[in-house]
Amino acid sequence: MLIHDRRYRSMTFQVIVFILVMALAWWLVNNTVRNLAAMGKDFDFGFLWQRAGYDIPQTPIPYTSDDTHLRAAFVGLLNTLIVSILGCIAATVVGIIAGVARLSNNWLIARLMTVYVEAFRNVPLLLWILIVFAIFTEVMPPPNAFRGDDPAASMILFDHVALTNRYTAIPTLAMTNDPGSLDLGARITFNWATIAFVVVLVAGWIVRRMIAAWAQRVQDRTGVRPTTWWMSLGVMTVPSLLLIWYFGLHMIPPQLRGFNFTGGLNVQNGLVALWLALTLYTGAFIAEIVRAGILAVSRGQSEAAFALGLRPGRTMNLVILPQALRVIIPPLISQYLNLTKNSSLAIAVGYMDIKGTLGGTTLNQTGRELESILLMMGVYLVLSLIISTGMNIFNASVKLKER
Amino acid sequence: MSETHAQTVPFVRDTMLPPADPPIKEAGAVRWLRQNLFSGPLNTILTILGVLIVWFVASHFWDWFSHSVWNADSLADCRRIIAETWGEGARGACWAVIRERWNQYVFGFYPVELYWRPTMTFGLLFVALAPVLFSESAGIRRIVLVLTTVLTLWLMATLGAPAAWLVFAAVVLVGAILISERHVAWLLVFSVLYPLMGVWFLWGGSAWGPIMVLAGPVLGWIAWRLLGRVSALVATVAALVVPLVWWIVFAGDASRDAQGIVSLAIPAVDSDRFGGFLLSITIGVAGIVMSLPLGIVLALARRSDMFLVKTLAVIFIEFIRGVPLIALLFVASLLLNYFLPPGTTFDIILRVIIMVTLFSAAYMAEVIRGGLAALPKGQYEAADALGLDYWKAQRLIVLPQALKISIPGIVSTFIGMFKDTTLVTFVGLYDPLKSMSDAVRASTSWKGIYWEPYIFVGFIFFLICFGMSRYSMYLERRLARDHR
Amino acid sequence: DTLADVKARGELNCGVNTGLVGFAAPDANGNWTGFDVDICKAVAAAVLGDATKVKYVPTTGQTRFTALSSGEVDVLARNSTWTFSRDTDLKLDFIGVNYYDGQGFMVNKDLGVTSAKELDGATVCIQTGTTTELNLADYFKANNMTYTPVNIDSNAEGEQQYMAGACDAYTTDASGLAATRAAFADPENHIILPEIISKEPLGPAVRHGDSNWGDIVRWTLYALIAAEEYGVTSANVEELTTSSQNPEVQRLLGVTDDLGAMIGLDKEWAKRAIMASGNYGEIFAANIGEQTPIGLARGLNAQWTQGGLMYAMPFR
Amino acid sequence: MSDNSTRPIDRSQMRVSDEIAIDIRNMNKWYGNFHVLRDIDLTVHRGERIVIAGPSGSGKSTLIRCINRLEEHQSGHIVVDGIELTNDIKNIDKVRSEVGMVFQHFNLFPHLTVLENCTLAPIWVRKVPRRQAEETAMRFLEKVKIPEQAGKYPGQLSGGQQQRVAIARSLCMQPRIMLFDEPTSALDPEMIKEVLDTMIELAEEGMTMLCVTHEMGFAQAVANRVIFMDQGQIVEQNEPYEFFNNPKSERTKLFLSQILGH
Amino acid sequence: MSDNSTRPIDRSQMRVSDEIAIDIRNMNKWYGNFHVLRDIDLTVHRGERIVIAGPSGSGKSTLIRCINRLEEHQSGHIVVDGIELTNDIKNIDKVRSEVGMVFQHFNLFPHLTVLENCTLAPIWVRKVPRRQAEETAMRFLEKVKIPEQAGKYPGQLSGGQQQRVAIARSLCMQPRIMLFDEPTSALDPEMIKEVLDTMIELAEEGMTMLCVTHEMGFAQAVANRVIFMDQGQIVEQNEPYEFFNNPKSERTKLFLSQILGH
Ligand SMILES: Nc1ncnc2c1ncn2[C@@H]1O[C@H](COP(=O)(O)OP(=O)(O)OP(=O)(O)O)[C@@H](O)[C@H]1O
Ligand SMILES: Nc1ncnc2c1ncn2[C@@H]1O[C@H](COP(=O)(O)OP(=O)(O)OP(=O)(O)O)[C@@H](O)[C@H]1O
Ligand SMILES: [Mg+2]
Ligand SMILES: [Mg+2]
Repeated sequence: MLIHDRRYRSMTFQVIVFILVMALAWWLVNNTVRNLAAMGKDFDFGFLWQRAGYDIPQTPIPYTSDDTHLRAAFVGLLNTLIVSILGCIAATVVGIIAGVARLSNNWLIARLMTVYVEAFRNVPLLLWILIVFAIFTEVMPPPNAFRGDDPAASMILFDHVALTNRYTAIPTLAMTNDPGSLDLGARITFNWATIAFVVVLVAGWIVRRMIAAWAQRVQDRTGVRPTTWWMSLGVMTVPSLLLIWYFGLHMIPPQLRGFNFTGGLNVQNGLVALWLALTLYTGAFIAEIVRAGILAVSRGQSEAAFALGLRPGRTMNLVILPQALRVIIPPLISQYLNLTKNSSLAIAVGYMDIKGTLGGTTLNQTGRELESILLMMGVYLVLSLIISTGMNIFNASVKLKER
Repeated sequence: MSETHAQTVPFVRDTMLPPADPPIKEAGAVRWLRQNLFSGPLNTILTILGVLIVWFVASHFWDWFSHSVWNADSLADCRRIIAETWGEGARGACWAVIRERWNQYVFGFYPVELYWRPTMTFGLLFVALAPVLFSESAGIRRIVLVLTTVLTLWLMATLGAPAAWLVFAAVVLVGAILISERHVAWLLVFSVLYPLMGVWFLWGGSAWGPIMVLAGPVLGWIAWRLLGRVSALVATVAALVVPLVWWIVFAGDASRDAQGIVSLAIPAVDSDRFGGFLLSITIGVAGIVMSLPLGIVLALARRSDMFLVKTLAVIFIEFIRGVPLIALLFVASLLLNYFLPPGTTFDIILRVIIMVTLFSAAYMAEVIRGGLAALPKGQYEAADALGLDYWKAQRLIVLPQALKISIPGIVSTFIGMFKDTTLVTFVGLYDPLKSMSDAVRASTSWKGIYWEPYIFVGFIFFLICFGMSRYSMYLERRLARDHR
Repeated sequence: DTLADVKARGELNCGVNTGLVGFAAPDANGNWTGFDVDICKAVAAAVLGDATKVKYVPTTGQTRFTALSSGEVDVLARNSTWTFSRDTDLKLDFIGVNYYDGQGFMVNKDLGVTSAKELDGATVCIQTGTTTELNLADYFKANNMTYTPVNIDSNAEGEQQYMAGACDAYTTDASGLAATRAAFADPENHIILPEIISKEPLGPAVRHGDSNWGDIVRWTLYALIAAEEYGVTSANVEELTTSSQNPEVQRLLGVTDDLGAMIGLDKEWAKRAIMASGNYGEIFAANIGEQTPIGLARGLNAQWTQGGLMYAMPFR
Repeated sequence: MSDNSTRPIDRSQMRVSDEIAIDIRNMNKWYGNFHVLRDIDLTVHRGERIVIAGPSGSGKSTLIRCINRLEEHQSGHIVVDGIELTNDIKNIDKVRSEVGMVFQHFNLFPHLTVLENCTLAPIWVRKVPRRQAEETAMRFLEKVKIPEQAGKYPGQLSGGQQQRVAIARSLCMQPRIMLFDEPTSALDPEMIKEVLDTMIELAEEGMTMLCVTHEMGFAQAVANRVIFMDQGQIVEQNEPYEFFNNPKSERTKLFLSQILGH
Repeated sequence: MSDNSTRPIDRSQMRVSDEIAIDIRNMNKWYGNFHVLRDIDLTVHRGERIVIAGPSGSGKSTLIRCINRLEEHQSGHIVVDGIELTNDIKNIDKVRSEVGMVFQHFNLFPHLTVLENCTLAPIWVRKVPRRQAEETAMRFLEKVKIPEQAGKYPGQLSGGQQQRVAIARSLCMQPRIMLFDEPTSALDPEMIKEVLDTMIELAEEGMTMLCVTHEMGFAQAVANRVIFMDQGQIVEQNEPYEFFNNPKSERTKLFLSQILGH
């Protein structure tokens, strides 16, 4: 009998599994088709090209209620990406600070950080989002409190930023020498100045790398590493400063007109609250990862480095960090993944991310739940796959060689 | 230039020195302060900063906190009392809302006269967990079980449980204490039966339903035993098919008929009456109980050397882990009905539990995979060499060890899942955090109350999750210590 | 066949709002009350003979139509606006209107606004997933004004935001505004602007394709409306069954003619529906009328004989 | 104890100069309230090879870790190569670059190749050009007989090889004094010999060595002084032959009977 | 190498029958492209005690792991107790229940008591009633001289005791052939003897044994054949006295000089 032969046994088993899975898939699809037929619906993504009809408060690209659902979904995706990326950056900073502070030999700071980490790790994220949001709506003054000769509230940072219970009004940037915009079609434009800045920064970064490589070569040759920090600082900042001067870049502070602040950029509180809550929540997890990563590098490593005469700073850079990062990065990335997925809780604070647009209002207005939700899950899946592929590549490249 | 040179002064100590006390600045509070708070300029600055932060937080909340009101009928009432007691403009917390709505936060809309049922179910949960979680230390197990027994019985009595049920609970709990002293493993039988019992206690209705569900695996086992002589393959297939056929074709009628003959029913409670922490805990526990076996299967599949099985497991796990839970909840509430045969609709709580189960199973699989990977290869080889087949080796050798290693990970998965149960608010269920608080605030008397419900719910979540995480850390240390 | 299903189940699954005071909300014990809830009760009474045999399924703006089309609920009585696309594309059947509403705005008096036309640049709170979102966009566009929407998820959330001043105006159906305002500690400080920017006929809906079931729900609703027209109340329905000489009333209450049989019910279906929570007027008065904290006037929802739009088709 | 027969050393070749390499006077150390090292007095001359023995917890490791300031002492003086160890960072740096240390668990840097392990400190501390550092490193790797492993990572080597790399790494800093803290106790018996051989070679070249070890064969063959510690104190010191065959103190006798017993 | 004096065995007592227990013909095995076992031919008669020696990596472990199919061979034939090892699972199961195996690292099941370790396979594979299995287990635990440890967990035993439990565990399946893969090499010297004694006792009872070991004392005392492997081939086989005192091949000589050298 085939089943008794080692070679065919697993084949047989796999064929059975395959048939079962296929049957299950067929069953699901068949049910869906029959259900759709019974409800008189079809499976059609055509609705994406219909007029959306609703407004979105915060749109990184131009959008009006006359645009299509597809564009609304795209705006939602961009909003998801914005809060995720900002969140990942801030959470990393918070997490590293908190993680290192937890290891600090300062008793008070270590305890405070422990309280922070435990408080955020053991309470649902949704609660933190709601609480942060509540702090903004309940504690911050409404815009009209800034009105009048003796206002109840005043702007901070030299009248450049106003914290209100609706949004944080921050200045926008304007140019006296506007170079115009690059039009990508579909009303997506990039200002040439922005492009110029990106190019200059990237170039500056490359030059910085080149300087570092040169310093390395000099060190290899002579043993002495030239001081380069001022060069690096120069190439990173001077060209940008020149560009600022050339374009006449300046800030336009927000001003209270009518009901609201205008002129500046009003960052919706939903975004700020979501971002803050995600940052603090994920930061607490990252703090633990960082702590574990540093602890994972045994004390013997730093002792060995000290015994060789390396100073603590060098020891950190050359010995501890390269090893700790290997331990830290994989779980760190999966925290990034979690943060991105958790950003879908935007729904609780009315921030229109992809869940709010495609999976929310669009779904509701068109009644295309099957299409909308499948599409939305697809988008999240692609995001996760991109992130985790990055992680795998990284892991493979830094894996310690073992016997 | 000397081999036995002059420097080698032979030296022998005749009297041993007694230990001396360290120099004064190396001891006591001074040393502690110097080392822990002021060991350098940076640390001194940090300390001052820390003190400032603590001061800032405390000074802002102390007023509000110290002006708490526990007895009031409405928010307006609260405000009046605060104004009267601490003067006009004083701010204060109005915990009266919790006091008034406590039952709702805990039990949702569960019938008041049946509150004892969830209480008992929750108490028995600890009995079911005892052989799994508290098997490490008899002392802890004893404390947990005795505490559970006392609390459960006392609460049941206060909540007006019928005498018969009080006796039942007492017998089970005390029995568990006695059994666990000698043979903890025997309690596993209870752990296996508990899910069905729990379902019956919570939802009520006829006991025949759960019994008939249970009959499935029993029949499967009988079929397996009977056919085992004929052919292992046929027996295995039968063991899988018989329960399925039983459940799909016969179980429903059988339970109805049995109910007709011998009525074994307690008052039924509908799903829509579940809310608050009762809902969270029900979803959480159900999710974990069902995701564990599924997670095990997925983990084994992912480690299998059969390409197809492995691929399917990877696809499933990565898919689930790639989408937010909230999307899966929307699948539960919006799409699941599309995927099932036309006309089948079932309870939204059940659908949510299914999705939560799938979700945590994917995470669970990764945790268990870690446990499996941690087992030395020699264990597999020894099992092979003794002639155990794959499934016996897994069941007797591999899984018991791997699961034990994975307990801390499983507990963290559970904590994550328990926190995530708050998301069910988005599909219209009354979770304690948002829906319940919104419901409370929708009533005229508590309109406008904001912080107190959140702080209360957050505090309860913190207690539960923090307790669990500490326990799992304790386990982790313990396992690391006597990992033999 | 929904009727058979409901009878077999012995329970009516009724989709309602998760919590909108006056229309549908659970109290501290989980008992549902409200204007929409009473429709459910009436249908249950008509079909099953027991107004308590209802399972209330709380639905959010997002989940409500799916709950209906997937068969999770038999009737959706959740202040949903009857629109073309919902009736056609979403494959729902609205069986009538139990409340004629329109979208309005509420603002704080201090704002000094007296007309919606002055809301240019304002921040407006809206509930996501409702027609209000679309109406709002259309209205501001038509009037060449701009606004910032604040999307909120539930009514409670919206009130909170509005009260905290996170939005200048709160927009929803006028009935909802009234209900919300009524619950404020200081209702006099808030005004509902005169503009009604849309028609919002709210009504129960059933699945497309089961006309018989649609008829049952539709005529239950009409029975309630007609009962008010003819003065049949929950108090006098028994008495009128024996004493009423009005042939229309007699047919309605099943004294003469067996109308019930035509929709698969018994003779007394309408009588039971009326007895469940009273006629339309009673339901209105008990849940959202002037005597309740919500305090809505009948307005458009008065009987046609009183100059309103409530007009039951003849029972004949 | 492994009973590897160690090659007898030609002691006549090995000079001990009068110059003082390490001078410890009246040194005390506490961990919290626990008095680990009590009134230690020890003078080591250049070229001496000292073995420190004693029961576990007697403070051997702590003593040699104090010498390159991996631990801080609380009273008394430690002078290494004429530099007193105080809180002055410059002094500590100077001392550390004069003193090499080999640990029980090797503590190689797993993310760097063997060669990089060896060149790291010369490049960053001594500011030696890379080429030159690599040449030196290869020389020392040859000396410890594993030049062919230069490109591998520590994880790919056997324990004995790793320990030899650790010795080479220390030597690359060209220290004048070497400290060994039980360099062979984490090794399998076959590997002990290769490490001891390396150490013997070092001794023959006249390196000043302090070695905590229980390899009594090594002690007899190489050391010119054996120090026995107990309870944080130096209980006995003597030249090896005398120490092993004619111990004076009761404790020493007891200890020797235990470790040589089987 | 530990030089525990092993009790001389009374060879006259031990019969070697003509019946063939294991017959390996022309067997080859590859790991990927690496040819581990080359053309192995080996016939073992019932009652034979064979010691396999050879340098590390020569394929000794692989060879005996092929015999109970922990590894698959790619060409040639292995017949154990008349059953040819093919891909047929039934055959493999039969062979495994005839052949016991003891590993270098014991591989006891740490979550089961000693007694449970011993009864597991009889109960689940042989379907022996628990009572009976426990009796058998106690008998074998007595034989390996640790009946009093039956209730303990493996983690609570010393290495030597663990290895004896491992032997008892194998014996409980009442195998007709026992395979040992360096059963003493992970043990401290004091414990080696107790394990070897157990094995000698087994040999005296006439068990067919294949044993990979470097314990040459054991080989000389017990084996009736020593097989020397190198580079995947059987280089030499002979009876012990001849093998040790009069090796034929150069490799064997080199090998013997190394392991007996120090
Ligand atoms: N960081 C520390 N804090 C507190 N006590 C310590 C610390 N390090 C070591 N000790 C204690 O100091 C004593 C001496 O330790 P040390 O490591 O020097 O002993 P040792 O002689 O090297 O022992 P072994 O042979 O086991 O390595 C021991 O009792 C040890 O427990
Ligand atoms: N799973 C495997 N995959 C690839 N090569 C392997 C594998 N197992 C063993 N080898 C290689 O096969 C050769 C023989 O290994 P084996 O373990 O049989 O040697 P051995 O004679 O038992 O050595 P030792 O005395 O070190 O145990 C070795 O070169 C080894 O590296
Ligand atoms: Mg030590
Ligand atoms: Mg081997």
